[in-house]
Amino acid sequence: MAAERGLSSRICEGDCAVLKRGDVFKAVPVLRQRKIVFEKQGFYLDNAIGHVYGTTFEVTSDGNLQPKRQVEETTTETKEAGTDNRNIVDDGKSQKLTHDDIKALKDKGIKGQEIVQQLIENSTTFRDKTEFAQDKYIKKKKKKYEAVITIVKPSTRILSTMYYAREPGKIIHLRYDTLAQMLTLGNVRAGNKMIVMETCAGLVLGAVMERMGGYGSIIQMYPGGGPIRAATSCFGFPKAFFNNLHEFPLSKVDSLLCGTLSMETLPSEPEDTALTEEETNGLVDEKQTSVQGTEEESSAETAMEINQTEEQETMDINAEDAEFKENKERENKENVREKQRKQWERMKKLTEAAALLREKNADGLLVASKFHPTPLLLSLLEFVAPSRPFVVYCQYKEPLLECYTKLRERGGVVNLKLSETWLRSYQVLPDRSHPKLTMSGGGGYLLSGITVVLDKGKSDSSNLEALKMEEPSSKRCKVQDLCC
Amino acid sequence: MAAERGLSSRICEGDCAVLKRGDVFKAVPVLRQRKIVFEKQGFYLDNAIGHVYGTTFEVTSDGNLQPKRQVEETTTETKEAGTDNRNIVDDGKSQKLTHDDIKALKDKGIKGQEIVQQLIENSTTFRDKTEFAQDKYIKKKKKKYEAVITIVKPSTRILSTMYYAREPGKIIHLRYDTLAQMLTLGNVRAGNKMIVMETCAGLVLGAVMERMGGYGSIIQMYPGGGPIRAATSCFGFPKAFFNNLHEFPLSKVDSLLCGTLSMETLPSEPEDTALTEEETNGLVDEKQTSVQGTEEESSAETAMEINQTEEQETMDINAEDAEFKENKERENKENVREKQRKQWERMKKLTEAAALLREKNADGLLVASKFHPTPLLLSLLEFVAPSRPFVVYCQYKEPLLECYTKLRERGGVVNLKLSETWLRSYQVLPDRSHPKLTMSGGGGYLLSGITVVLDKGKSDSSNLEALKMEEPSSKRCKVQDLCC
Amino acid sequence: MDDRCVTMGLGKTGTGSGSLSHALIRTVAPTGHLYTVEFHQQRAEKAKEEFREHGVEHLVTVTNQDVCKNGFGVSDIADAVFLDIPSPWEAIGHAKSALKAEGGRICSFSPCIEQVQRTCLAMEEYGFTEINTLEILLRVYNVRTISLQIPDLGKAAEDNSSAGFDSSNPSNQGSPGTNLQQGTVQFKSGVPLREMVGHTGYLTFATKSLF
Amino acid sequence: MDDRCVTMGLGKTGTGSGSLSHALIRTVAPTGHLYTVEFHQQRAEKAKEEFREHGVEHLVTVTNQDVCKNGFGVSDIADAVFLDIPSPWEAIGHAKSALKAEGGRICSFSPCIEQVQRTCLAMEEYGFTEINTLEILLRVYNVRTISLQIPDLGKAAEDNSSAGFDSSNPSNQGSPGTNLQQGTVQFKSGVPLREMVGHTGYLTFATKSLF
Repeated sequence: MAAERGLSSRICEGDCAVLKRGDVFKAVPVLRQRKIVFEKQGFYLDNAIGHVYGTTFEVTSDGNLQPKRQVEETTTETKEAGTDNRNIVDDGKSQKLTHDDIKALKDKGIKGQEIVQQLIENSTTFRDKTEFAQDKYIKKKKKKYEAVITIVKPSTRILSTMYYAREPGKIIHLRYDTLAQMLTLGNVRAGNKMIVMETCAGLVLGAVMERMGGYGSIIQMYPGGGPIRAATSCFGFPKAFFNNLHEFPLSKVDSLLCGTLSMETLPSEPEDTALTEEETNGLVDEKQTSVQGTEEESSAETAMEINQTEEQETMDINAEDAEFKENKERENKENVREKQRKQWERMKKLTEAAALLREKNADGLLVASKFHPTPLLLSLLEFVAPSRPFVVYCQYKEPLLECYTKLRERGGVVNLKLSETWLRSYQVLPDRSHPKLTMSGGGGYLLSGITVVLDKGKSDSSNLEALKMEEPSSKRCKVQDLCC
Repeated sequence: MAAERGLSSRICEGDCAVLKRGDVFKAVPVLRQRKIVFEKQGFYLDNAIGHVYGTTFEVTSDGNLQPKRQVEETTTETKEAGTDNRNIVDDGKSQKLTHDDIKALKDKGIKGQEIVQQLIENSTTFRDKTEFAQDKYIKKKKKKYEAVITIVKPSTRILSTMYYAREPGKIIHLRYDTLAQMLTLGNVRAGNKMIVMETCAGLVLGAVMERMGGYGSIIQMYPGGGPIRAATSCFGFPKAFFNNLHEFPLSKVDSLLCGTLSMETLPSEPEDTALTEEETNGLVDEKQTSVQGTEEESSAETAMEINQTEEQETMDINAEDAEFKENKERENKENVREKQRKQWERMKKLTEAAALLREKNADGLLVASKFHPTPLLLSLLEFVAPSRPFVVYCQYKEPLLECYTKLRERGGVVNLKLSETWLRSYQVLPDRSHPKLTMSGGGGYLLSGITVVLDKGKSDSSNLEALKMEEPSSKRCKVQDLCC
Repeated sequence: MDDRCVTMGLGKTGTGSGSLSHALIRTVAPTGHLYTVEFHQQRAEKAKEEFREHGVEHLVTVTNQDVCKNGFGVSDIADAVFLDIPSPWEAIGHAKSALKAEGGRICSFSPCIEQVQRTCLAMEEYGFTEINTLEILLRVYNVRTISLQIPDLGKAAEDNSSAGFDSSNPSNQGSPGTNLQQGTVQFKSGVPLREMVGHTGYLTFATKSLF
Repeated sequence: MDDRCVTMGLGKTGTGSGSLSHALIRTVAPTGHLYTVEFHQQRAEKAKEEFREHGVEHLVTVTNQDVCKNGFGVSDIADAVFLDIPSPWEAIGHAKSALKAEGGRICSFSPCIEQVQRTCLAMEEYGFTEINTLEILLRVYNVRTISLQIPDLGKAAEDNSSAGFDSSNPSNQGSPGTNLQQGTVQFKSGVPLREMVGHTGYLTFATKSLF
């Protein structure tokens, strides 16, 4: 397994790989004879198969990938920088190469790097520009004419960066540093029993699974028909990682808590199953419950390349089906039995998840959803053992203020902390170091805390007292720190 | 006037001066034979009188100030730094000088700088410390044993820094950079007619007065009995600056707006004045209306040295009064006339302020108060001309969210912007540059905007539309930028 | 953050786009004056033209020269000097002579930390005190009405007593939200922009002392 | 932010107080291993003792040596290296050999920008790519109930119709506040601490590439 997760395993057909160009990432399925479009360039991944992850390729003029041994930096020796730009007069005529010249170079098969060099040599103002301006110029041109792509193995770091940059809405704007904070504050580690409730396309789930490395168990709470795991499937986890991944519908949480969930009695055999109306109600169709199925379902949720694969696979299966038209009758019978078996499996899984929750001894709870956090917290904390961490992410601060207040009223939690992280990226270059000129305005907010034994017999007045105590909260937090 | 406001005018008896030691400021009155306690040191300012502002003094052992020509830096040549601290074992015995030794040095009249040097020479671990640790050590010791004080002339920069550090509650935590933003966003400049509503001890008023340099007019809106100007008086503005400073009670704003304020008819002579019940009601007693008087009143609001002066002055006056006991009768008569005259003046000032407001042509509005900003804004904006800026400070974000919404509903404003500034201080030292290790958590929030002609006949539906338009506000803001 | 109330002169280098110059003119008017030095001839001309157009030419003197080599063209006149040039450390000496003999303040704006480091060294060398480097970032919020869904936890009708979110109580004390329609909570939020200006530059302030 | 799912080795220098070491051990357990180098002998001993006490000694190897001179004592074994030492640039070469031949990631923590500058240069020199310097600041809010007074503008009783603040309407749509008593508005606010940690250090990440 270690080898499988190492940085340098080989790129295989069917993998989910991440393309990288500069700071831009894109997750794609590795398939033969499928054209990929990335950063306005179309190419085939065929030649990449068999190479190790981390390899950098150049796109050839016929749209194939060719490994590039060394990423040469544009030689800084050619630079002869002016000290300032007082002599530069912008007349729009500084570049002697015309568009046609450049096109001709490209058609001749001249590589991007050489084109950039030619552009520099033909710029009348380049030498007069300051070093700073020269670098800007080179970068801009490099980006335009050089087509260098690195294929990397997906990981939490890469996928969370990619989602935040490309599709922040899919992960409710959960920034990567905030996700890292969640994993730390939530004490996520191998062997834990974690409850995860997220609507981040499965990214948080994936991060938790990666951190746990296949040890321990995870119960994913999901709204609606089934869990969304589009991002989870991008990680390319080994099958074994899914053995201890369970899911439980949010819509059954209250009945589970009240003891009215009536599925404890699992039918012994699939064929005997006669599901009561109550039990089937609200259950989703098969596509959405098994792990395999949810990956298909969830892929529809993402705009990434990956979903095209799945569609194709589905089509292939349909084609096969067509060949067996004549066996329809027999098949139907089998289909019914198959359906029953799957239903039974689904029931079994649901029962297992319910049993895990019912133990009320989870080691942690992570929430990162589009829903109002308060009702989620108030219910899901019931399943967490005392003295365990919980972390709630919300894109907005206001709901967490309310959640904070409700949790104080409820009791059973200490060390409540509402926080936000500021992320600054730096340019570090000789004589030109400074924070980057744009930064992310917000990475969302976290409310974290630690569970303690909730005295159910606690009087309302003591809860009120806890509420009152809230005010000098800086002082109180210190006391709580001592308590736990 | 230029000379009077220059950096180098002489320290005069009766001035309000600011003491500076390192980053610590304290405003004090310059008086002879009055002991000042600053940073745990007691001394007299007598010797400072006549020196120019900006002079640095050393405190002598008898508590007098002695001008110090050059602030020598502890010579860096003596430093012989270790590269790391691996060899340092903390046994609490690294300093060979005992407390008694140090006391003996002090008693001998040895200056602080020399004591620090002796401490360094007698530290067994100093040479092994890293340069970083050495600097820390020197700074700590310098602060303890060297007593160097600079006397500076008050200014917005110095007073806002001082208040934020010493008494942030008095200025509702308005940080100096936020104040600077207010002056800029409010387009405060000479010749303007500004409305200022603040509960920042008069600091915002002072900043506005400084920026306007005596040109233009200011109407200060005040809650309660009278305007608080403790901080304003610390600036030491020339008397002329107060000629165009007006004040108007908040409690009369609504009646002024409704036209029910009945003081337009100013009595022609003080003696004739027979104030109606309605007019005197809510007016404050004389101590609180004249500029002189408010300085006395407001000084009670501040914990700074300055109030002690005023008290003393008051006592002296009382003592004088006692001498004239026998003339009581005649005095009483005069007192009555004096009172009438003052009342008349007060009425005159109030009438003037009301007239200025009634013109509804103020060039800007600054609000920085402990009150909910919404009702203030909705009323005070009535007095501002179209196409003028307004800025509201609030320590909390939430009331400004509401204020934003109400202003949108009201209409008549564009370019609404809710903002906050982050302030980072840097340590810039050879090989040891980094942001300072502590920073201010928050400087408060600003809501700013620009007034436009408010169409009073505007239908509710168009207001509603404005409200709906709010949502894609980033886009709309751009449109507004073009409008104004 | 400037000590001047009425300034007799204020030196500025790097006239640039002119927006800062206008802000400074506005601040020193009507009795002060701004001296600004711009080494780029085209820009110096354009600035002069703009000042004329805006009717503030009597408040400002534009000089076209290299401040690092030739200084400000004035001495012992300024209450404050503002530098916005690539190598401010080369102009610190000139700035010192432009400032009044009795003292004044200097502020230098630089995007890179290395410029700040050299500038601080130069300031120290020329005897400036209270050298202080700051960075100020403006964070703007959009005010939005946000709707958050209440999750369906399958609460049974008879089960209202269980610990949970009492969504049917609109006047919920302390709750920032209001239930507009069943199943959602609405509230106002100040939402940071997705991208903000992360850095413009460092501001280094210092005092020219009396002695 | 670390690529390892299961790590075979992770080098760390500057064992320090041990809290980061414990966090790393927790992350690599149960199949990974942490190699940590501490040059201060007392501290190395203390760390070993602590790891024993906490029952994690099988997951960690503590070496007492100078990583800048002697390296990590392991090679071609680590998925990631974390440096928290005064001169990380002197250890970049050693870090490279400690990392697996097929590649890995490095992270260096330094409080000062000059350390970062030298470290970045060293990383580039040793062929590291994706060199990226970040700073992360935690901003903690206290949740408080705030009461703001409604100012007395002298509103006459008959004057309720004028534009103004309708304080008598508690279910004011969109209003975050609730009127508890006459004349004040109450609301919950997330108030930043007066002083926060303004800086701990810069984090510089880089990738050791295949070639």
